[in-house]
Order: sequence, then structure tokens, then C-alpha cells
Amino acid sequence: MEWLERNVPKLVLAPSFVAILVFVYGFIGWTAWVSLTKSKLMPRYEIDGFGQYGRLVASPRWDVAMDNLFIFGALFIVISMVVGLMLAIFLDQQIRSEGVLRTIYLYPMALSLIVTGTSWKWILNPGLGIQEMVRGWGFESFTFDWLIRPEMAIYTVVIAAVWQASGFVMALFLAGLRSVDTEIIRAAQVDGIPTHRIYTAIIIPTMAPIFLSAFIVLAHLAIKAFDLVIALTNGGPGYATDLPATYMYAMAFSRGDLGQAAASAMIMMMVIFAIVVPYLYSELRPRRDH
Amino acid sequence: MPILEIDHLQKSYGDTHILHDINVSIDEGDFLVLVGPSGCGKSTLLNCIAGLEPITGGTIRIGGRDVTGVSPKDRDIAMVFQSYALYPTMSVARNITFGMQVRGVDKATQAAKLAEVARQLQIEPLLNRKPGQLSGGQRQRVAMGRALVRDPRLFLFDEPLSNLDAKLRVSMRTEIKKLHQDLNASIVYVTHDQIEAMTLATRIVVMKGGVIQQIGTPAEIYNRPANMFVADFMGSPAMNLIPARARTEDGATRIEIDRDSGGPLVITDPVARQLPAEIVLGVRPEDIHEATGQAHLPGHAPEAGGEVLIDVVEPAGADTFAVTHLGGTPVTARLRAESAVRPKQMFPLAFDLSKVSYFSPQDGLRLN
Amino acid sequence: MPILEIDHLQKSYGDTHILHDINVSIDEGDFLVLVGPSGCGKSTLLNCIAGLEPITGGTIRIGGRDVTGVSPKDRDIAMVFQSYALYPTMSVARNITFGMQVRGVDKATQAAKLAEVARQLQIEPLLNRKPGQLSGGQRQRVAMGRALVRDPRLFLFDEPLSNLDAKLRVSMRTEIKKLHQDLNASIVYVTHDQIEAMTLATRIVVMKGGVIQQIGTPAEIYNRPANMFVADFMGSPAMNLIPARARTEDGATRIEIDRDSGGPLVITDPVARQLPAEIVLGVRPEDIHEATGQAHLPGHAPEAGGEVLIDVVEPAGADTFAVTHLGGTPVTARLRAESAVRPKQMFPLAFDLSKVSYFSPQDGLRLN
Amino acid sequence: EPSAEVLHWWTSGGEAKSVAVLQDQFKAEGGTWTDMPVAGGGGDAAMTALRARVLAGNAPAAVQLKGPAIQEWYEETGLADIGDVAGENGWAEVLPPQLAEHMKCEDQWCAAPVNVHRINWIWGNKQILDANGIAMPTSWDEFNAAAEKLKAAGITPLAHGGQNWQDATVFETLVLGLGGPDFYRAALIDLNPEALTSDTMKQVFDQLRTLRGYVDDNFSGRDWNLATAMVMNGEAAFQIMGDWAKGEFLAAGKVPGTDFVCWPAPGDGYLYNVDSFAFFEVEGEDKQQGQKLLAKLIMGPEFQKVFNLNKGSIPARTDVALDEFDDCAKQSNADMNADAGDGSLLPSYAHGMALRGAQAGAVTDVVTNFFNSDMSSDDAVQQLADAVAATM
Amino acid sequence: MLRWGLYGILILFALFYLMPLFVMLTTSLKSLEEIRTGSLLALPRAITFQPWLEAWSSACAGTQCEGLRPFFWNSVLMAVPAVAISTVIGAINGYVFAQWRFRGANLFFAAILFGCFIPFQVVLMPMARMLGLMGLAGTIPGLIFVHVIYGIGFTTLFFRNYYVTIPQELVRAARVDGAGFFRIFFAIFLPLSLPIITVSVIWQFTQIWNDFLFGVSFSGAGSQPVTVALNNIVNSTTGVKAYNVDMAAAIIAALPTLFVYVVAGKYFIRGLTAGSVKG
Ligand SMILES: Nc1ncnc2c1ncn2[C@@H]1O[C@H](COP(=O)(O)OP(=O)(O)OP(=O)(O)O)[C@@H](O)[C@H]1O
Ligand SMILES: Nc1ncnc2c1ncn2[C@@H]1O[C@H](COP(=O)(O)OP(=O)(O)OP(=O)(O)O)[C@@H](O)[C@H]1O
Ligand SMILES: [Mg+2]
Ligand SMILES: [Mg+2]
Repeated sequence: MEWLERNVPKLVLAPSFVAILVFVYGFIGWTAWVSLTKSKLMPRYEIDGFGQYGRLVASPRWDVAMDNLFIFGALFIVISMVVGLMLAIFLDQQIRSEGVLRTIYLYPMALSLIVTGTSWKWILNPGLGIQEMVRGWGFESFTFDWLIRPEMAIYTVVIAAVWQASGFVMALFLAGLRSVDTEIIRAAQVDGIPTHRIYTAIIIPTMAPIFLSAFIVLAHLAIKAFDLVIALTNGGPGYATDLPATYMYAMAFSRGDLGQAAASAMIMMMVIFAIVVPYLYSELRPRRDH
Repeated sequence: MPILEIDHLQKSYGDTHILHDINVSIDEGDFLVLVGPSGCGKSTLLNCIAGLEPITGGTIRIGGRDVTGVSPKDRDIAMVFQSYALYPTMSVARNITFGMQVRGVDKATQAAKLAEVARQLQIEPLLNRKPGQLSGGQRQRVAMGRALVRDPRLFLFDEPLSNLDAKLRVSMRTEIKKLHQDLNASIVYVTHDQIEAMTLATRIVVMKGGVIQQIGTPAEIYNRPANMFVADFMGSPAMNLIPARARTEDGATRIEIDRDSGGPLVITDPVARQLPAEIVLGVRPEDIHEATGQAHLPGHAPEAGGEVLIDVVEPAGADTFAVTHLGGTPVTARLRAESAVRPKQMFPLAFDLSKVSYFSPQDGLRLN
Repeated sequence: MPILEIDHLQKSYGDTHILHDINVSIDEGDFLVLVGPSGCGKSTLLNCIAGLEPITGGTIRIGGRDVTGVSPKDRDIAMVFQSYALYPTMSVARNITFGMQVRGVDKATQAAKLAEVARQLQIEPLLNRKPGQLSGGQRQRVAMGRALVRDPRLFLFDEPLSNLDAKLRVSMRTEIKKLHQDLNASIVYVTHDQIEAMTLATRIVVMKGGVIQQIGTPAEIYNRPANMFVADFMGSPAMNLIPARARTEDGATRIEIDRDSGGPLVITDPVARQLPAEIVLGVRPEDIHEATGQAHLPGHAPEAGGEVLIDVVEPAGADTFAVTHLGGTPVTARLRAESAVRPKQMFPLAFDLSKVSYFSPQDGLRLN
Repeated sequence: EPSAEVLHWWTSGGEAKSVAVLQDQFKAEGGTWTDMPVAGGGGDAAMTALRARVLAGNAPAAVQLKGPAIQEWYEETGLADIGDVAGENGWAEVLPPQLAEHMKCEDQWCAAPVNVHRINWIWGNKQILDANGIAMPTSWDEFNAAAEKLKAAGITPLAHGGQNWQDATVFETLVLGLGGPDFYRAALIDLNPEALTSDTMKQVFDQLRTLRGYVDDNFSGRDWNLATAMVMNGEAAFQIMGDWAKGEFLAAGKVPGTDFVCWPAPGDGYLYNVDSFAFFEVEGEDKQQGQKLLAKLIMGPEFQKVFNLNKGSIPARTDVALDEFDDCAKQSNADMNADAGDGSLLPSYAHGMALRGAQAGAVTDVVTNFFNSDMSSDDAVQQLADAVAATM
Repeated sequence: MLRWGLYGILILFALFYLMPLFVMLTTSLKSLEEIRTGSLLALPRAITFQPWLEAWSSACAGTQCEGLRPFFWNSVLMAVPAVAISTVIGAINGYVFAQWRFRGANLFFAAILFGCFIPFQVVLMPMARMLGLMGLAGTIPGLIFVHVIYGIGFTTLFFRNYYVTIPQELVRAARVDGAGFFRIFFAIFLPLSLPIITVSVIWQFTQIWNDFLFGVSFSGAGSQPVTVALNNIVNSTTGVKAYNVDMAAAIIAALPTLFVYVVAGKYFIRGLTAGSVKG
């Protein structure tokens, strides 16, 4: 009875513990195993060594996918943060219709690109969307055809991704701005610091933890970006907009090349690990709550 | 010339009137303390002086110049906040120099000022730390340093000590006092701690609900409170406010106080006063002594008092507080640590009538 | 019979030892105050007593029963927390009755107890409010009410007054004291405010870094601190600790203190003491008087002192504090409010040598 | 009572109507039909679902599968034997042997074909061709010449959608058209490295590059039906596409021969794509009954006719009367029967009839990358050979 | 002046964010004829609600021509319990991590958090096997199970970060009062949790409602969620595309999440401020 009472917290966590152990780590282990086999259509379990990784490294398509991940990831994260921060700061200036604007900025997070993908495809399509419209206004030489240019198409993915996530980042930053001690701002005003310097030198640096949270959320979206690419370009033109997630999906489900897919999944997971673990460390490092 | 003049100042948020017709004026070198209970509008008044809040009516003049509409940075003031409001990501040195840097002060001057202030406040070893690595007292010093480097005409302090523990509060209080004496600075200082107000101020403003209750020197406020609110608010333990009955008899005033046992306590004030029948007698704990049957000090009024039942005894180092029950309220006396007072026993107490205040129970105003 | 006995208690978190070999025992009706600087382990000790933290070594007995491993609810204790820990979503009444309800006390008893406690604490009008709608002092009372309805053998208080403002703190302090006297309850009370400790306790435990420095009555602790830490910690303003040189001469002890101007101050303790050459002289502010050239009170040691330069003067209502500089540190004297002391002037001060303490500068221990 | 759960990705109007016919027949025979449509990615999503179902031990009774994938699945999990049905209904007699091979797993029948699509068609806008005096080209040189002429006249010569399967469709048409049936077999069925790096293959890529020049700028990501619409609306002259394109023309009320022309792509041979249903092993008498019933109905002449009329393809059975079919279908049927004899009836790689998924994917990656970049043909053949080697 | 510029920029961004929705909305109200002939970004000349009706009740996905309606209810049946269960589990887990720490709790918390970041494609196949073994394959409970498992990470994170801001003294007081683990949770913590429950519910609801991958992989005939049906309607490979119906279907499928964001968006930001963001 006493024992039960003392161990209730642990017992309560036990189901989650088991679930996470099996359904996250067990499955990662399973993937690692399969990545060492010659699994094709369905998993096979005879270990075959690191051949799949060799193929992966040799594949030009995987190269493109990894390059894209870094281009896309970097741009997406930086632009979303800049746009999100800017909107948050602007919204923080006692804007009249803040509630409405906030909702407008935030709503894309509510929609999946399964839903909005077609619409974006049209908007970015030079023959149908913005380019056509601007030309219709009389600017005949206006060109915005990134969607169909292999070297530019990845940037259209960035645009749609920023559209989807920057509002959420804005919300994070707005929450952060609102939690800055107003006395600090007043102190700066008395000190004669102009408003823009108050933001750049004082407020923004204090929001470092929020930048970290935003970075993690965005990195996680970037690595998992799948719907986005499928809906917008389906990896095209050619495979110019492939990302590791789409590569992995193609290998696993349309190519019947499970071993290869598992190997690419393991690489993805290592990238995630490299990003997330320092974050977890900083998040959980013992510190005094006051 | 007065450094700060506030005339008929009004301040409202929408329909809520926070400050009503405030009139204050202080001279160069004055240490003005605004004191009052939480929410009475002290910070609001200070923010109005600083220009951080727009005012609704009246005028504020700093150094003779009307500053209505002038932005905080151009008012030639410096301010220290309750939470210190240090810039958390900057080192101590940058916290202090940042304002100068923004104002375009040249590097050499910055360094010189920083060095001077750091020496003065003894924070040289801390200059490279971040605020997060400082203790409360150290943060407080840095916040002061930030204000000092401005060399302003007027310093504003908003409860700068209230986040410190009791011990530190006492020693920082002394330092602020010393700073004031050394710099001969003009200071407006907000606190809700009346001990702070008493020890620091050259002039005190007692506020309540956005209205000034009394303005005066600490001694005036302490010895001759204008009303029961001020009497109760200033001093710790608070002034005892004892409901009593008064009548003038034989050229003297007789005061009758209900006592739990043994009928009312009657004491005689040798001065004939014009008092209503129902009064409130205000007497500070230190003006209640162990009765010895003779005048306590030469030149003072004779002792007046009697035996009372002691409820609680609290020895507190240098003093011992004894609590009894008179006129329906607890009454505290501050006795010497050596006193033989014991709880649940009768004990003779005497009031120093030269120092008592009389108040009207209706409007709370002072009668003598 | 002791109500609480703590024997060789140890407490560690992992490798960090928080409490080292704590031995305390208190009798029924005692008011034990644990006092010490922040982080010294006071709350941890209290939590160990309550059973909220498992202990690493030693035993705790409450009412003679070893309670190791017994859950908090079965220890027959009640506890009041610093933040009051009122259940924010429950009304005041439910906050108070929740524990009874959990223990399955019948409704009628609950209501009776609630009414009794509410009357005792004068919180009847608040019973239907939520904690968020109460002022600090009211919350504090509710928290007390929650403890009182338990009728426990032992009350535990963890800094119950530290969130109140100075004024309220004083009056709540008196109420707690009264409650203790009325109920004859056994109380363990944590604070880092030494005034609270002095006024409330029948016994004080001074802690530092998880080690007990001294156990004793308030008077013992105040008058005969066991070491410099205790001397400095207890009393406000703190005891002045002045580095000095001692030598025995003519059956008396001569103490030499450096002074900023006019050579060292030499004073004579008429008792011949075995002191090392280097000592620290401990003297409380109230034991430094204005020198009058004669014994201050009959039966006391003769005055010993001299003229010193006054740095700061702080009038504080009943007293005036004067700060000077001796032996390289600031020295505070507590003078009468009427004193003629002025800053930046020489003023004669005298030490009451019957009350001074001598400490060893090496280990800080008391020498006399 | 027979029952069957059918996993397929025929969700659009015409297709869905066709499947509904089958469903009705199935119900008429007293069966319970559970429909499990999963569209998207040309069957990718359906394959994802299939894998999950199989792993869960809960495979659907019938799954839309085709080409070597049938045999692959057979090797992985086994498939149900529907030899009884095939025997009773004489499938061997009515199916061209080459098609029948696709339906067998180790000599047992495990799938039923629905239709035959021809891939290597060229579709043309009659008005435009007539107006510019162009006949349907019979060689790729002719095609190029015609295209240049159209280009000069300001008409987009070739309507194309930049999706990798469309790129692959054009590519395989060129491989067959320029290299002939034997080369096609060597290159895209046997994956012979010499064939893959041969000069012929380089020519194929050169021609692909030339075709790229005949496509408008805006082709990326365009759905094939939008490309067809361009031909229909006179924005473009030709499209190289399988005969499902005909469905678009017909749906818009266009008439073969007057509004549009269908023409086998230059060169010999016939590339086919056969849609079929494979039958997974299932537990339970009712489900096995359902499978058999389904197999019978799929191969039934009535269903074969109705379905293919709707979908634009031709029946897999050779004994279905084609009277109600249009001219293009009739020509397709005639060509199939002719080419079946001389070994130039060939499975389409682009539509998953010739190669296993990984290999087909590897080829497509190179082709689509070539089409969307300025890679040289030399590099392309080298990459092709490397990519294929990596999947062996 | 400056203020006008500010408003200008804010409105410009608002237009950018609204553009796709605008395209979808206008397209869904146009006739097919008008879509074919007019500009995509133009307002409809003649508004028709036919596509909406069709998308809701008669569009074909496979042989079934009942529109999104039946699938919509599948989604509701899946999302509501999954959101509820994962929120409750997250709340209890967060409560333990924040208030009942034990040795190794932080490590375990990190392990749970890392689970948030696993790409879902990776787990499809082994999960399918597990569901099969549990007999949940192809059922709505199976889908609920999957969503709950992969939702635990985020909900636990939210609640834990919220509950650490509640003083530990509350638990201590209740323990002295005699309340046990669950009693404290239900009587004291749960009533306090409204802001963070809002965040958790919004987040989970959006994730689960919009999920396609799990929906397509782990549903069977009759249990497919609305996203799969939407995909079936929109993504057919042959035949004429009814773009107006596609768009109407897309908006209908998104309505619940849009509704939740518009109505509760305010609380979302408040909840973020309250707990899940560290400042
Ligand atoms: N922005 C505001 N809008 C409306 N009312 C406000 C605003 N700021 C302050 N108040 C109100 O004005 C009154 C005075 O507030 P102020 O902060 O000046 O009090 P204070 O005397 O400084 O109290 P404290 O000692 O607690 O700091 C309070 O009742 C407060 O609720
Ligand atoms: N769970 C814990 N794990 C590790 N160390 C802890 C833990 N809880 C407290 N400590 C440490 O134990 C020491 C004593 O803490 P405790 O809370 O008892 O101090 P305290 O005397 O009550 O201080 P305060 O006056 O600030 O309340 C501190 O140094 C603290 O950092
Ligand atoms: Mg204030
Ligand atoms: Mg503590």
C-alpha cells in the first residue's frame, strides 16, 4: 500500500514509457535493422551490411535531396523567423485590429497543404497565377516562373512553407514580447534609447529562449516537410525539389526499395538528432526555478 | 528655485481617476519620498514626472521648464526601478554605458564615468558579469550606477529596495542616504515602507487613493500626523489609535478609556483642550512606558496611566513589545528589553501625554 | 515529553549534502524558529519533518513515534507555506475543509470546525471568495485556517509572512504569537527574518549551509551569539563587528580600534580576559550611546569611547541611527530620536562594555 | 455469400463509373462489395495502404496491381491461386499469351487483366495539322520537321506535362521508335549495360532534348489532361500519350478523324500497359468465394466491353466484339494482334509493366533529370547505366 | 506617417496570407465553364453553390458517390477521442514530470520529447504490423491509437511546461491535507489547466484532423478520414477535373480546423504565453 502510494507517479508514466519505448525507439531500431538488409517490397531481416548506405551516398537524387534540405531548411527557418519577428513587433505597436490580423496570420497553420496545395500551385504557376495576373495589368515583361525552373523551384517550396509557418512563429514571438518586463522598456526610454534600439539591443536579445523554441519547431517542420513538396511540385521539375522525406517515401512506397528507404530514414534521424539533442539538453539542464 | 513643481496634476485611465489634484514642489537637494499603501498611485505619479505616462491635467515643471509633452529622455532625469530593469543580455558595464553610447558620448568620457561610478558604488569586480549572475543587492547597485552616470537634475526611484531581504534593505538604505548627502542630488523616491520613508526623506508625501494626505518633514509627519490614516500608516509598530471619551475639567482634559478589567482607565492631560466628547487617542508604542510613578524625563508632562492586562509579550532584541487591550483594540507598548513584563499578568503602563495626538472619530482629522 | 526529536538527521540530493547531522528536540508548547540565510536548508528540514522529502539518514520522532517512511497525512502535522499554497480554484471555505473532506470527516463536523476557525481568524465574510480575490494578509489567514482545522500535534510554518508588506507582517506576527499563546500549540517556524525569529520564538535554531550554528532562547542568541555569523545575522541593524587589537594590562583589557582621524580609539574593559592579540569586537547598535562621561545606568560598566566622525545620520521615528567608520568598517549606533548628532561632524560615542562580544577573527567563534 | 474488399485508385468520373459496373455485377451475383479507393501519386498512396494492410495481416481481397509488381508481391507474401476460375472460363484461349504471362505467378494464375492501353500514341489536332499542311509523321525526322514548321507558325508543337511519368512515357516511346523492338527489349527489359550506353541510346536522348525544345515554357508540373486540353483547344499540335487521352477528347465531344487524330508513334512496335487485379491470400470462405467471383466477372466479356468503352482502352480478351468502339481503339486492337506475332508487342517500362519498381524508378530519375536540366546525352547514358547497376 | 506605413505592411502581409484561401473560395463558387475561361484570381461572375453541395453530398470517391459527408463523420469519430485521450495522457504525464520528479525523470522526458521529432514515414510499416497484431488494423480505434501515441510527446511537453510554473507547495499542501496523487490532480491541477488544455486541444486537433499519411495507411474501407476522401476526389489521375468541386471539398475539409483557430486563436496565444514558451 505504502509502496503503491510512493510509486504511483512512476506507474502512471509506465504506459507512456512502454509506448514510447516500443513505438518510437523500437521502431527506430527496426528501421536501423532494415537499413542493413536488402529489403525490397517488404521487410526482410537478413543482415547484409552497409550496402544501402553506399547506394544512398552514390545516388545523385539523394545528393539533391540533402542539398535541398539545407537550402530549404536554412531559408525557411531564417525567413520565417524574420517575418514572424517583424510581424510580431509590428503587431505589438498597439495596432487597432490586432485580433483580426493575428488570426489571419495564424490560420495557415490550421490548414494542411493537402488542402491548399492546389491553390498554391495555381498561384505560383506562371501561366495561371501571379505572373499572368501582373502581365494582365500591362507589365508584359514581368516574370515569376520559379515553379517551373529546376534551379528555382525549391524557393517556391520555401514561399509556401513560410506562408504556413511564419504566422505560428509570429505567435511565439508575440507571446515572448508580451512577457518582457515593461519596466525594462521604461528604463530604456528614460535612458534615451530610441525605439528601434530598444528592440534590437534589449528586447530581442532577451528572447533567446523563444528563438530556440521557434528554431526547433521550424527545424522539425523543415525536416518533416512532405505534404508541402508533394502538393506543390511533387518533387519536380525532374527531382529538383526532392527532400529526404519525399525521397524516403518514394523509395519505400512507390519503388519498393525498403532497405534504401530505411537507410535514408536513418540519415534523416541523425540530422534530427544533431539538432534536437542540444536543444533538449539546454531545455532540461537543471536550473533554479524561482 | 524649486527643481520640481507639480500643479493641479490629474491623471486618469479612461474613466478611472488615479490621481486627484496633486500639488507638490521640491527644492534642489531635497529628498522627497512618496509613501502610501499599494495601489494609491505612487508609481503613476512618478511615471508622470518621468514622462512615461501622459498626464490628464495640470502641469509639471522640472527646473522651471514645463515638461508637458517632453519625452522622458529630454527631461534630464534618471530613474531606478523596483525590478531594477537591467538589460539582461548586457554586461554590467554595458548596462551602465549603453545610454551614453546611444547619446553619442565619446568613448573616453564613457570609460571615465563608468570608472567613477563603479568606484563610488564598489561594483568594479562585477563589471563584466551579466545581471543574471548578480545578487539582489548587486543588481540594485548597478541600477543606481545606470542612473548616476546620467548626472541628471532629478533622480526618480520606484521602490528600489522592495525586492531585497530585510537585512540588505537596511544597508542599501544607508548607502542611498549617503549618496544623497554626498551628491546633494534632488530625489523623488517611492516606497510603501514607512521606515524607509522616515529614514531617507527630507520631505515626505503621504498618499492614499490618489489624494495627498499630508506633506511635511519626517518629524512633522511622525509627531503630528494630519489624520488617522497618516498616524496609522507611519511608524512601526503602528501608532495605537484608542477610542476614548474626553471632557474638560479643572483646566485639564480628562480622557477615559475602556479597559477589559477593573473599570475605565482615566488619565489627565494637564492642558485644557477643546475636544469633542468622543475622540480617538493616538499614542505611539514608544510613548507608552512602564509606569514608575514619576515624570519620565525632566521637563515632560507627568505620567498618566494605570495597570493593564498584558496579552502578548514579544521580545525583539533591543526592545520588548507588550500588547494589551484598551478601548476595544489591541494596544502595543515598546518597553526596554530588560522589562519584567509577562503575558497574562497585570502590568502598570503610562502614556507620555506630551506626545499624544487626538483625532476626530468622524473624519479622522487631527484635533490638537 | 518532547513533541519532536530529530537525531543525526542527514539529507542529500544525489551527491549534494543539504543537511548535515541535525539534532534538535522541542517540547510540547514550544515555538521553535529555524532561521538562516536563503538556501541554508531551512525549508528542506521542515519538509523532512513533514515527510514531504525522504531523509537520507537519522531519525525523526513526532510525539515519541518514529515517523520515518510515514506519509505526511499520517504524521499529525499541519503546514503553512510561504506562498500560502491555497488551492486557486476552490473557495476559501473549501480550501479549509478540503483536507477534512479527503479524510472523510462528516459534513456537520466540517461545518462546525470551519465556523470556529473562521470566527477565530475573522475571515467569515471571505468564505465564498476565491483566493485570487483576497489580499495578501487575507490569504495568509486562510492558510492558517487550513492548518488550524486539523488540530495537529505540530504546526509547521515555512516563511508564512515573507510575502506580506512590512506593515502587515508586523501585525500578522502578533497574531501568530497570540495564536501560539492561546492554543499552546507546538510550532516549528521557518524564516530568514531575524526580527520575526526574535519576536516569535521560545527557541531559535540558527542555521547556515545545512549546519546548525546555535540553538537557544532568543535572549541567549541575541546576547551571547556563538560565533560571528550568528552575531551578524541576528539583530537589525546588525551587530557591529569591529576588527581590533586586545592586550591585558593592569588587570583590565585594553582594546584598540583604528579610527579614520585622530589615532586609534582605546577603550578599557575592566575585566581581565584571555584574548588573543587580534580580535573582533562585537557590539550592538543599541549598546553604543552618546557619551556622557558617566556610567549609563547604575550597576553597569563604565562608559568607554571617544569622539568619532559621523558619516550618515538616519532619523527613524523613535530612534536615530548614526553611522561612523571604525576599524575599517562602518559602525552604526542607535541613538535617541532627540540626539543632536549631525552628519560630517565629530560626535562622542561610548560602548556599553557589559554587553560586547569578542570573537576570534580566525574561526569566528566567541571568546567571552 | 461471396464478399470482396477491392483496393484501387480509379476514382475519377469515367473510371469510377467503370468500376461501378463491376460492383453492380458483383452485387447482382449476390456478393458484398467493399470499396477501398485510394487515389494519388499514380497509385503510390494505394501502394502505401496496401503495404500497411499486408503487414497488418489484413490484405484486401483484390488489389489493382500490374506488371512485375504482381510477381514481386507473390514472392514476398504469396497470392491466391485463381487457376480454377481461369480454367473454367478458358482464359488461356482468350488472352494473348504475352499478356497472360503477366497474370501468372510461377505458372499459377494470380491476377486478372481488365484492359490494354497502348502507350506509344501521338495525338494531333486535325485543324492545326490541316491548316499547316502537315500529315501525321511516320518518322522522328518528319516529326521534327513538322514541329519546326509549327513553331515558326507560332504554335506550340508538343503538349507535355512535366511530371516524371510523362517524361518517361515520351522517353520509352523514343526508345522503341528510334531503336526498334529488339533494342527496346535489350535496354528497358533486360537492362543490358551495352544497350544502355550505346549510340542508339544517345540518339534517343538527343531526340528527347530536341523534343524538349518543342514544349512550351510552362510545362512543369502540368497534369497530362491539361496538356491534352492544349491540343484540343488548338494551343498545341501534338501530344505523346497513352490512349487514355482519348477519353478527354471524347468527353469534350470531339470526334476522331475530324477533330483529332490518333497515330502510332513513329517506328515499329506496340507498347502496352495492362491494368489488372491481383488476388491476395485471404482467410474465410466468403472472401475466397468473392475473389473467385470477382475474377470471373473481371474477365467477363460484358465487363471488358463496358469498362474499356468508358476508359478508352481495349479489352484484354481478344474475343470481344469491337463494334461499339471508336477507330482508334480498333486500330489499337489490330496493331496489338499484328505485333503479338512478331515479337514487337512490348511492355511499357514507364507504366510499370517491364521492370521492378526500383529499377524503373532509377531509369525515370535519370530521364526526368535529363529532361529538366541541360545534361549532355553522354552524361545521361552514363548515369543511366550507373543508376541501373546500383539497383541490381 | 510611420503609422500608415506600419498598417500598410501589415495589410500587405494579410493579403499574402489570405491569397490561397481567396483563390480556393472564389474558385469554389465559379462554374467549371468560368474557371476554364476566366482568370484564376478573378472574382466569380455568377456565384454558384452547386460545387459545395456536390462536394458535401454527391462527389464520387471511388464507386461511392456520397461526397465528403460520411468521411467527415469518420474524421470526427477519430479526432475527438484521439484529441481527448492524448490531452488527458499529456496532462497526467506533464503533471508527473513537473510536480512528482523522480530519478531519471528528466532523461525519460527527453526521450519522450525526441519522439515528437520522428518522421512519420519511418513508423508506417512497423506500426502497421503492430496494429495487425493488436487487431486494430483498418479501424477507427486503430487510428485513434496511432494518433494518441504520436501525440503524447507534444501534449506532455505543453502540460509539463505549464505545470512547472505552478509552485510545488501546492502539491505539498495537498499532501499534508491527505490528498493522494490522483485527488490532487483532479481537484487542484485540472481545474487550473484551461489555458494549456486549449493549446493542447488546438494543436492536437489540427494535427489529427489534417493527417493524411496515417489516415491512408491505417484505415480500411469505411473508416477512411476526410483527408483521404478529399485526396480521392482531388487526385484522380484520369478524367475531367472539376476544380470547383475540388476547392469546395478542400474548404469543407478544412472548416473544423479553421473554425477552431478563429474561435480559439486568442486563447492559443494566451496559452502559449502561459506555459509552453519560456521567456
Ligand atoms: N494602465 C492602467 N490602466 C488602468 N489602471 C491602471 C493602470 N496602471 C495602473 N492602474 C491603476 O492605478 C492605480 C495606481 O497604480 P500604481 O501602480 O501607481 O500604484 P502604486 O501606488 O505604485 O502601488 P504599488 O505600491 O503596488 O506599486 C492602481 O489602482 C492600478 O490598478
Ligand atoms: N530538489 C532539489 N535538488 C537539489 N538541490 C535542492 C533541491 N531542493 C533544494 N535544493 C538545494 O538545497 C538547498 C537548501 O534549500 P532550501 O529550500 O531548504 O533553502 P531555504 O533555507 O529554505 O532557503 P530560502 O530561504 O530561500 O527558502 C539549496 O541550496 C537548494 O539549492
Ligand atoms: Mg508601484
Ligand atoms: Mg525555503
